[in-house]
Amino acid sequence: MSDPLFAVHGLSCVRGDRTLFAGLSLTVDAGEAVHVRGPNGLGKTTLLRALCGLSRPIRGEIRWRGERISDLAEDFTAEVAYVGHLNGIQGELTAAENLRLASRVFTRAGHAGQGEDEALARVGLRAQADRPARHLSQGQKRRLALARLLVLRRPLWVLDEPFTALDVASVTSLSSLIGEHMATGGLALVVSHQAFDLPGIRDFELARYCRTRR
Amino acid sequence: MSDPLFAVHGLSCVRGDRTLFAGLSLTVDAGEAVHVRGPNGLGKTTLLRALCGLSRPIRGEIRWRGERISDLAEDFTAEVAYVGHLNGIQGELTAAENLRLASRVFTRAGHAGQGEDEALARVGLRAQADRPARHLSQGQKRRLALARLLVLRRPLWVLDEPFTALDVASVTSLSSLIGEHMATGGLALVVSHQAFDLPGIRDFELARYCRTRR
Amino acid sequence: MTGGVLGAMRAVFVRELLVFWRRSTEIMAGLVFFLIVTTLFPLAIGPERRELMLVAPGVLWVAALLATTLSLNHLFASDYQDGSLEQLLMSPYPLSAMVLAKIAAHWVLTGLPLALLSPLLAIQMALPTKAIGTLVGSLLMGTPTLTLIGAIPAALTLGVRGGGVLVSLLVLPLYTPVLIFGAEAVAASAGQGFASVAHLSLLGAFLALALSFAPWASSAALRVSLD
Amino acid sequence: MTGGVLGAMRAVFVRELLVFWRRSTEIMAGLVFFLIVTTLFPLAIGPERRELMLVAPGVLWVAALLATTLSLNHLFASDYQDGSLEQLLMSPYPLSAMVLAKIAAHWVLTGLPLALLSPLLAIQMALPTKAIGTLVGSLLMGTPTLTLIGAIPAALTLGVRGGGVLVSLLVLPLYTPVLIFGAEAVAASAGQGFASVAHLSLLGAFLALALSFAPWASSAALRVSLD
Amino acid sequence: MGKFSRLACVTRLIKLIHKYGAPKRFYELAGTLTPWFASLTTLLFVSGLYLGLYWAPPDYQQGNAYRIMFVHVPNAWMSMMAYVAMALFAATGYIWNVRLADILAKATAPLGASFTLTALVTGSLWGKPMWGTYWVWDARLTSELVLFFLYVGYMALQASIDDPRRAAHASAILAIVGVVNVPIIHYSVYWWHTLHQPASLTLTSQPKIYITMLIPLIIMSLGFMFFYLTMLCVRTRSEILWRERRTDWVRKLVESRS
Ligand code: HEM
Ligand SMILES: Nc1ncnc2c1ncn2[C@@H]1O[C@H](COP(=O)(O)OP(=O)(O)OP(=O)(O)O)[C@@H](O)[C@H]1O
Ligand SMILES: Nc1ncnc2c1ncn2[C@@H]1O[C@H](COP(=O)(O)OP(=O)(O)OP(=O)(O)O)[C@@H](O)[C@H]1O
Ligand SMILES: [Mg+2]
Ligand SMILES: [Mg+2]
Repeated sequence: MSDPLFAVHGLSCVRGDRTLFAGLSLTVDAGEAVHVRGPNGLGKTTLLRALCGLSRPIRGEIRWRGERISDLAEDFTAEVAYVGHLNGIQGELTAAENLRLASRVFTRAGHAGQGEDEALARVGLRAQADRPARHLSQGQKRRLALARLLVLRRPLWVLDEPFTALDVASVTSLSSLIGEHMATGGLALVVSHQAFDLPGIRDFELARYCRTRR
Repeated sequence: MSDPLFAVHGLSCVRGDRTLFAGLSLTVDAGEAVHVRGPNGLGKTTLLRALCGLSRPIRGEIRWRGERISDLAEDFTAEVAYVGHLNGIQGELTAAENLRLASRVFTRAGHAGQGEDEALARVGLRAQADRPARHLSQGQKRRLALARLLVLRRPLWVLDEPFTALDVASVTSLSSLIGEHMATGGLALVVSHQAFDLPGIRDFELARYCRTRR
Repeated sequence: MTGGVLGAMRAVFVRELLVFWRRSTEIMAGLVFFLIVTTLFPLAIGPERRELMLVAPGVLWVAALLATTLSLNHLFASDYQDGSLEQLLMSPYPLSAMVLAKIAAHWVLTGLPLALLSPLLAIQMALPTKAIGTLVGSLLMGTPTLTLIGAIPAALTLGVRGGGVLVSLLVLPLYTPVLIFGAEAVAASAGQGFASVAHLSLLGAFLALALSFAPWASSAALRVSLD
Repeated sequence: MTGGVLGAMRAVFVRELLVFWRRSTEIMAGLVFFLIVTTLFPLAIGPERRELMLVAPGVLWVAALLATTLSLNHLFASDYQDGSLEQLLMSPYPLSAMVLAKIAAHWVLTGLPLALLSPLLAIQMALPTKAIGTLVGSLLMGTPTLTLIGAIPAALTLGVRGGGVLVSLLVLPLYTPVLIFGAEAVAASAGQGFASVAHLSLLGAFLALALSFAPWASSAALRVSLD
Repeated sequence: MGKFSRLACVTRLIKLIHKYGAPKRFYELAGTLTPWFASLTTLLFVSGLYLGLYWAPPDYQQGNAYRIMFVHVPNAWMSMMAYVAMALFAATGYIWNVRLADILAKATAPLGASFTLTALVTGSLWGKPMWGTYWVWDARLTSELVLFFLYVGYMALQASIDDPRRAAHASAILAIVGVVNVPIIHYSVYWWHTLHQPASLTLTSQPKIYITMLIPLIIMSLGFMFFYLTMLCVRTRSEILWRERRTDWVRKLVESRS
């Protein structure tokens, strides 16, 4: 059996002086998605940020294609797309410009995904393409952040509460987007309190690795 | 039949050069709650802000206990509690301090609601009472914003996507909080894309008053 | 009811002090800036006492004015971003009273320490001792005026593209009279020692004027910005 | 692969220019500030040509330095708040290259126009014509150094309480040598007309030094701040 | 008069404003007025310049240099009057939500700024022969410069807010606050002893200037006033067209033209 694409072993994270979780292990392989669950304040955001290399865990190792992500450095981040609590949108640029520049800055030659028009249409923002992002409503901003996933075409998606502020139709359409991503061999880590319908997603209870009270 | 407590008549709102909705009418009486619904970018947030006097609509009138809210001025805001997309929390203060100061600044003599300890316990933040709000997780911050509702004891609650970032248990507990508020004669206007369970809440489709495309 | 307003104003005032205190370094924004500017000048001009003395009143007042302008950005901006400002608009008391409390707290944390610290810098800038009293007096009367007036553009430019600079642009014309009379007062008492009273009383008149309309105008501005 | 880095750097550079451009007034943050400071001085000091001339090199250089310090806050802060910075950390190219592109764009929009505008203000401040060339030259070499060095504290203080002041506090000691040699160069060529070359070449050496370590240090600082 | 009837009066006034303040009506009204204003302006300028430059004798002290007065003084007056007009328009728009008033205020700003700039430039040109310097930091000069900055600030604020209603309201507050500067400009020469001339024309006393200089000055002043009205009509009309570009009447207008 070959190594899993993404493997986490013995991970511990600390915030302030409290250990949020310890000894966490998790493997995700091509075409798999994991739904990380747990009540507010358990450490889900902290976990995701550690997994995509934004913060350094105090213990444990994270491997991508068998190599440590700290060794891979940019070669790892080139394969991850992260959508966090913050949208990472420039209010001054229009929706289309936001995507265009993201694809320039964040894709290596030959790795570009869909064009920005296609991506905007997919998340239902075609009419808003030329409006400054700061004028978009909360839900429209969130959709724009998610459109980046389509433009970048990265194998590993790390999504922190992606359904926030989305209306019912958009929740369904995002679920099916993740489904398509899995079908083409992508990996996804999703944190969400909101129920969503995605066949084949695996639940992961973070609480199992948390010893202390919140 | 006496006048309804809160009555909106012929309301129109404009953003940029687009009319979001026009001729909107709505009445809410003591003990009633309304769930304002509509897809992203329809104008729900704009509506709520107009209803609690934060923005001046270009046409229409809003009456509270039979009088225009623009005439009532502070006598109206003294009876409204608004929780918007932003939490309105000072990251530098602890959770308890945030509530204590809110109750000082925002309540007229003799109108105070619950003490801050009680309110924090109710939203499950007792353990975080003395932690700076900036260290709270996304969901914990949202709960703190909602705890303000308990501290202030205002008859009209205006809630813009209050369930954002809340875990499953908190969603239930907030719904029952709104239920209790209704039972004691309170009014509530709620915008939410997320389903929640609250007997007796009335649906209000904003789309009926929107003519233009988004 | 009046007691209510005063109580709420006190609460806002205390809250501001507390928040600023927690953002410990930010308290001193203006102060540090003031220090830096007045320290840089001798460095850049060279240490000749006579030259320094000539420009000292001007430099000290310009530095105070710049420090106030800079700290204006903190007056409403962070409250605007985290949503506290919309909550303040929902207060059961007149917004202008709440704004006045905020301005007062802001001045206590920026203008007041600056005025109190100024004698030290005056000595460093070789200002004659007899002018130091006038310097402190003019700053004590001038800086609250600056904060009061500055609150209006600060409120107007919330959420506006490039608010930061716009504030400087809008505030400059409103500040010039205060600057001129403040610096004149100090220069006058560094020279002959009289005439500074007339300038100081004009500063007092400006303060009274600003107190009477600035809270009102800036609360109107806040309502527009949050519309 | 290298072409990729350069392409991405160009994209970051263009994006920065574009974003700044949209925040139209913010571009001029430093510029307007520079203008204001140099306009305020004659107002406060009084219009005598001789006095103005004496302090002109110092005032102009201090104003340039302050303008750069102020605009440092915009270098990373708004990207940090809206989450763009964490996205930049997820770029497939070395972070230091991206940071260098950001710094370059920032300088083009703040330092460069300031240097180009300075002759106008020099005339207003009654600086001798023969010193104007040196002024522009010293600013063209000095301001990029200031931006490069300033990026480090700007990155370190992200999300830190009262970051704004801390930056000024941390940056001042780093800036003093540049300030002293810059102002000296101008003063020297306003006086005898020689000796300014030595000062200018020192400024060049500072720039080379800053270019070699600042991008690396500030990207390390960014990683720490976003941990 | 009781509170009630006064209230009724105000209400009637507001209704009147709203009726004639409809942008479409004003567009038509301004359209008919513009040619009249324009020809009056030309007439006044031509006769004023003729009288000022040829008919009026040279000053016994200043020779011919004083003739710059016929441009300087009207522009200085207009710079202040335009500011007051702008503030009044802005206040009307802000308090009663009258869109036309917002547009009038916005259209006045660049006109006022150019009057101010002209007064500053002609003043400094005049200052060279009179005071031996182009510029001093005198109270009147400084306050006039402040007026210029106020106009610039007003326009910058308008330009940086893209919601037209918010832009109008925000800049209205600035305009109203800035009105304080106008009396300061006027009285500065009395309050502080300065280089600048005190008023030579007052309503209450005999004019302190020769009738031969007074007549062209008055004619030129009227000329600049009608120039302002002409330009105001033109600017307002184009702003109305832009703001109402999506409405039916503008569409029809454009179709009928092309
Ligand atoms: C840059 C320089 C100058 C500026 C900014 C300036 C500004 C003004 C202003 C604002 C007014 C209108 C005052 C009012 O109506 O209350 C005015 C009027 C006048 N100015 Fe100037 N001025 C300048 C230079 C001069 C010079 C050099 C002279 C000639 C000695 C002069 C002569 C006058 C006269 C005669 C009036 C009419 C006074 C009256 O009847 O009110 N000005 N100027
Ligand atoms: N500097 C700090 N000191 C102490 N505790 C901290 C600090 N920063 C964060 N925490 C705590 O760490 C915990 C984990 O936060 P995190 O944001 O990862 O939670 P989460 O699972 O994503 O919650 P949510 O569902 O609400 O988003 C929270 O309980 C928070 O209070
Ligand atoms: N200045 C502006 N110019 C043009 N359009 C604007 C402006 N500001 C907001 N809008 C638009 O107004 C609409 C209403 O926004 P609002 O925030 O009220 O929507 P919402 O119903 O709350 O949406 P969501 O469910 O996503 O929160 C959006 O479509 C937005 O794009
Ligand atoms: Mg989280
Ligand atoms: Mg909304």
